[in-house]
Amino acid sequence: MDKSKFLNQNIRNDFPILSKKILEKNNLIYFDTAASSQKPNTVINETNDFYQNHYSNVSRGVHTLSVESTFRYEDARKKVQKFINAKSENEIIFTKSATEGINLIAQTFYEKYMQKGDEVILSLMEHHSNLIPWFFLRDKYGVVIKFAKINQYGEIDYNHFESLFTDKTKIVSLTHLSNVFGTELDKKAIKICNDKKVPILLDGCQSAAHLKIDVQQLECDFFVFSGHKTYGPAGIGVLYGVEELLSEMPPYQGGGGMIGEVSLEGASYADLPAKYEAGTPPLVEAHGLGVAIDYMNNIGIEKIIAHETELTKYAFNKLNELDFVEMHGGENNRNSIISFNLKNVHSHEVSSFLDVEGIAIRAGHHCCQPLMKHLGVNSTARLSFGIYNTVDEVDKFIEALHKCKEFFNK
Amino acid sequence: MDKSKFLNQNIRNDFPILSKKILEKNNLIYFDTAASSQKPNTVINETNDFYQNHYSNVSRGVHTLSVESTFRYEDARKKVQKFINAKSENEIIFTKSATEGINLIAQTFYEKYMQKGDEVILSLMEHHSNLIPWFFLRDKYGVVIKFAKINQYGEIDYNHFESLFTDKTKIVSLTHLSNVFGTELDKKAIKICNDKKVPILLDGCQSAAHLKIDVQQLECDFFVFSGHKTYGPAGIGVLYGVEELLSEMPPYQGGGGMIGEVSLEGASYADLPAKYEAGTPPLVEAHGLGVAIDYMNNIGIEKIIAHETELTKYAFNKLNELDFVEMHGGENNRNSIISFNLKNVHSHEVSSFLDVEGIAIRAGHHCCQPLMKHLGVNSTARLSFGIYNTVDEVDKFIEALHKCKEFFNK
Amino acid sequence: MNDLINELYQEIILDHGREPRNFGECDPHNKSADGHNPLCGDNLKLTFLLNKDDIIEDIKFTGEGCAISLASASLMTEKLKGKKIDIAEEIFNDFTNLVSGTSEDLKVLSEEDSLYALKGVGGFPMRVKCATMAWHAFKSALKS
Amino acid sequence: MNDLINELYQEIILDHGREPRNFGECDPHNKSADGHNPLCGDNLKLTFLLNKDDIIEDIKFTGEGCAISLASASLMTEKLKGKKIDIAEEIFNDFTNLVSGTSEDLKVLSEEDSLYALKGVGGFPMRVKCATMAWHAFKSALKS
Ligand SMILES: Cc1ncc(COP(=O)(O)O)c(C=O)c1O
Ligand SMILES: Cc1ncc(COP(=O)(O)O)c(C=O)c1O
Repeated sequence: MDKSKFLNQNIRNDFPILSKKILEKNNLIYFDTAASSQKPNTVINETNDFYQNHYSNVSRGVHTLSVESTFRYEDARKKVQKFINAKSENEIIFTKSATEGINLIAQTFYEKYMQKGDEVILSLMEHHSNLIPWFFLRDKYGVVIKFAKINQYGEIDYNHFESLFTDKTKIVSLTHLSNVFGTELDKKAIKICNDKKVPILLDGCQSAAHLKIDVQQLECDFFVFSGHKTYGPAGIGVLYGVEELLSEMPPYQGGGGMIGEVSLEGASYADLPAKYEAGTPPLVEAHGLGVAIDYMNNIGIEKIIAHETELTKYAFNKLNELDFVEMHGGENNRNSIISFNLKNVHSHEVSSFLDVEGIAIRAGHHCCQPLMKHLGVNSTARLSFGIYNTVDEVDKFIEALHKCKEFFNK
Repeated sequence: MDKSKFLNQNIRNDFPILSKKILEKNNLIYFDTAASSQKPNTVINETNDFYQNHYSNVSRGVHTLSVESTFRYEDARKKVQKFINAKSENEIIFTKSATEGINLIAQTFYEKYMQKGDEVILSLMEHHSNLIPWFFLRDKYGVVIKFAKINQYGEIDYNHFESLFTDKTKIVSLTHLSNVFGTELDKKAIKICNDKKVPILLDGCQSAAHLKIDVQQLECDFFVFSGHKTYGPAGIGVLYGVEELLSEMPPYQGGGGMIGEVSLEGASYADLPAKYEAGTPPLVEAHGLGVAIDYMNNIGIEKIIAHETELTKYAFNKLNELDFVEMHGGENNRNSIISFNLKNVHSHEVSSFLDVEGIAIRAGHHCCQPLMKHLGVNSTARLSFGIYNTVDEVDKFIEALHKCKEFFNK
Repeated sequence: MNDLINELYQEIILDHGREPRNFGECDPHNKSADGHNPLCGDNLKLTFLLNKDDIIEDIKFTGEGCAISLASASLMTEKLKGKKIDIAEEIFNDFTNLVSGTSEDLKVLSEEDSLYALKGVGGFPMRVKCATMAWHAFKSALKS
Repeated sequence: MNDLINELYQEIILDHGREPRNFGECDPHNKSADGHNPLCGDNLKLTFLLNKDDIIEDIKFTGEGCAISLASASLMTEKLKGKKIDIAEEIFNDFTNLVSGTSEDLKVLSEEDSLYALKGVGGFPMRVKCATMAWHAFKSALKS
């Protein structure tokens, strides 16, 4: 364990919820950041301040509050653009969630570029949010879906993946960081797509706050993530798409704000990014996400990665030593997420038991039912870390896990 | 003017933004509630409290924070259900906005019940958000759209409306309260639809906070509104639909939370309301909307209506007296909204001039371009009221309007 | 050990969770339904034989799930076997009230019933669906 | 009266807003484009005649809009008429900088220019689009 890699624990003071007592007794140990992260004070306070001092609708009025709201909203877009190093603000679309982002791309990409019999490549370890939108295309339009296999380390089998491509392959959509294994997608998957000139969407839900994201360097065509998993507010997501594609694809939802001229006979659409933002957007939430990005930048993405990688390694090794624990996935190339099962104890029992000790972990299928089937389990227990987690918390967790095992094997 | 109808002005203390100085000088007079309402302290504070003490993702984990978040989210659903008197919680779908709600219905209703050549009836005074989603059906699937005419009072011409029905009419979608005229839809429009057994969607964006909503009494099939216009947070909307229809219609977006069982071959979907809520929902925003509903209920919807109706009447008469002002729509049956033009002065000039005096009104086409064309204007100025507005503010506005007219006619 | 945990995992629950009774499929049966908890992937298949007097002659289940869902299914089959439908429905109502924490006016269940051991689920609201999965399957099988 | 308002609505703006110059359509013309502000519905049509020496021989517009958009279009046509394309583009750059409040290093526009009267738009950020609508139409007509 390299202690120099850990973040200063003062960071914990930035997160008010961390001083909560669970069941009026135990300090909260929050190991469920992959489901949703906690929010720093700055995000909470800026949300407050927006409503107290600057709020109105965006883009529509010419009065002062409208200016203040619009500038906050558009400023957030600039922050997101820089955060993922997109070429242009036009490539940043605010959605309500990553799920909406994937639905948007699946539908509009199909409308512009695909037809019956065309193929999509996914993997066996995709989240339901990166499965069902494509299933819809299969059910409605006869699109074919192929699934890349994965190996025992929780990585895509890149040979198998490459073998799936045909002339009909029109788009690939893969998780950038598995929400079950914590494994990072290898750049070679993207390289294969680029070589074959097939656009690739990265589901960045789990990577956006835990890896350095540079969409130009990654050379991905689309990238989605959710604000609520990146220390930002609920109700806001981001869809990045290269401008060439987004400007050719049709709009997704229709309504105020996304139009040019409207008559009874038809409508022209606004330019990017407004074209994809029908209706009043989650403007305060977008601002909050911008503040969360500032917060992460202030700490330093590299430092965040170092902290979480070291902590993950530490926890993995501790767990791996326990003979009553079954680990999923390999040790390497893993960031912030660990899935495991207690032998003979259902993950629900583990989570309820730990909950009473103040420890929040997640138990279930993690919205990855096909992967669960592949692993031969019906659920797993999952630890996931954020910048606020510590070695001490991991130690307490391991201790509690021993108690848990005793209890259920008594 | 019946002073007994006005709300106690202490209400203004509930809205922190009302003590803001515009351009460091003038008190804010906020007459743009129809674009978005301001937020009471309770909504702001509860948003705070949620993030500080109870936050995590909903429905997915079994730990304490997950319980606290899920119960807040589902409790908000119950509050909305009561607020609009829906029969069941299953009929309340949380969306990101009213715009999303209309898109959802247009798409899924089409998929289940319509085909090429089938007809939709709208009116000439619909908001773009209640036009473009139907235009999409026209463009993509060959659906026919018919538009009910309106009369000089800003009301639908009900005879013309009724004459539009044919055997192919499958759905009607109308604004419940016009965002330009403030006129309320007459119940007879709904009765016509019910008699002809054609489902009707009410766009309740402007009515939800300004009329008493009882969807069972209204006998509408769908009703949508936005939280941000009803004293709630940004980023949350509500879609109500009768259970028979919602349970037959297909899902809209796919992803986590809306599924039953998923395999690589296909998926079954969750029961209502989850079926229509793919991905992590705007959970904190939903809670905030619930708090806003509590807030309105505490004041009393009837009292709110009395206050706003009286204030609207007062302002209408004051404006109507001015020979340099052109009014749109009639005097009666109007709630909380007034559109007008200054003769020979563009509404932008009016709004910028008033802005400097601290008065926020809206200028533009109000997302109703076809209606503007019909009125023969390219934009209007619009006053819209909330519970916090006062006669005194209206007087100040009238005074400023005189100055404005002088300035531009000098 | 914490009280909440001890209340949730009473000995009888752990026992039935480890070794569920009436595990299998009724042969013959005339009623069946699948139960499924979309939040975690747990699932079961319930089968039973309803005779012409509306009595549940035999009832069994298979499936996978957590201790709470297995124990609840197991205890349910024990309780419902030999019962008439109308009584079974009353038991259903009592049970769902019991585990959702509204256990004041139970009609047919008493503290002596083994099912009463599941009362502790009330302290873990997200687990209520585990405890009621088999019961909802029973209810929907009745309609089948 | 407030300073901001007086700065925004200088006499020349009100004048050109009421009586726009070069209002109409160039006949003949070889370049044209529509301008449109989706936020408010204002729109215009710009036409001009570019001769073989890349000089704007004639330039006119029609349309409806607020005083700022009309005055800006009117002043633009006055300024651009007779200018060579490359200079016109420099004026475009200067003007957009001027109204968006980044008016430090203007290359060709000076305080003496009538266009300078539109500087006050910087105090009303939501009106910048009114002031630049005609200019963006000019830019896109060049590409046409
Ligand atoms: C009548 C009407 N319909 C629909 C909308 C769209 O609402 P939102 O932008 O919140 O989706 C609005 C508000 O702008 C409206 O006034
Ligand atoms: C890998 C992955 N993809 C997609 C999602 C869906 O994100 P959201 O629910 O915020 O739309 C999640 C989170 O649950 C995830 O972990």
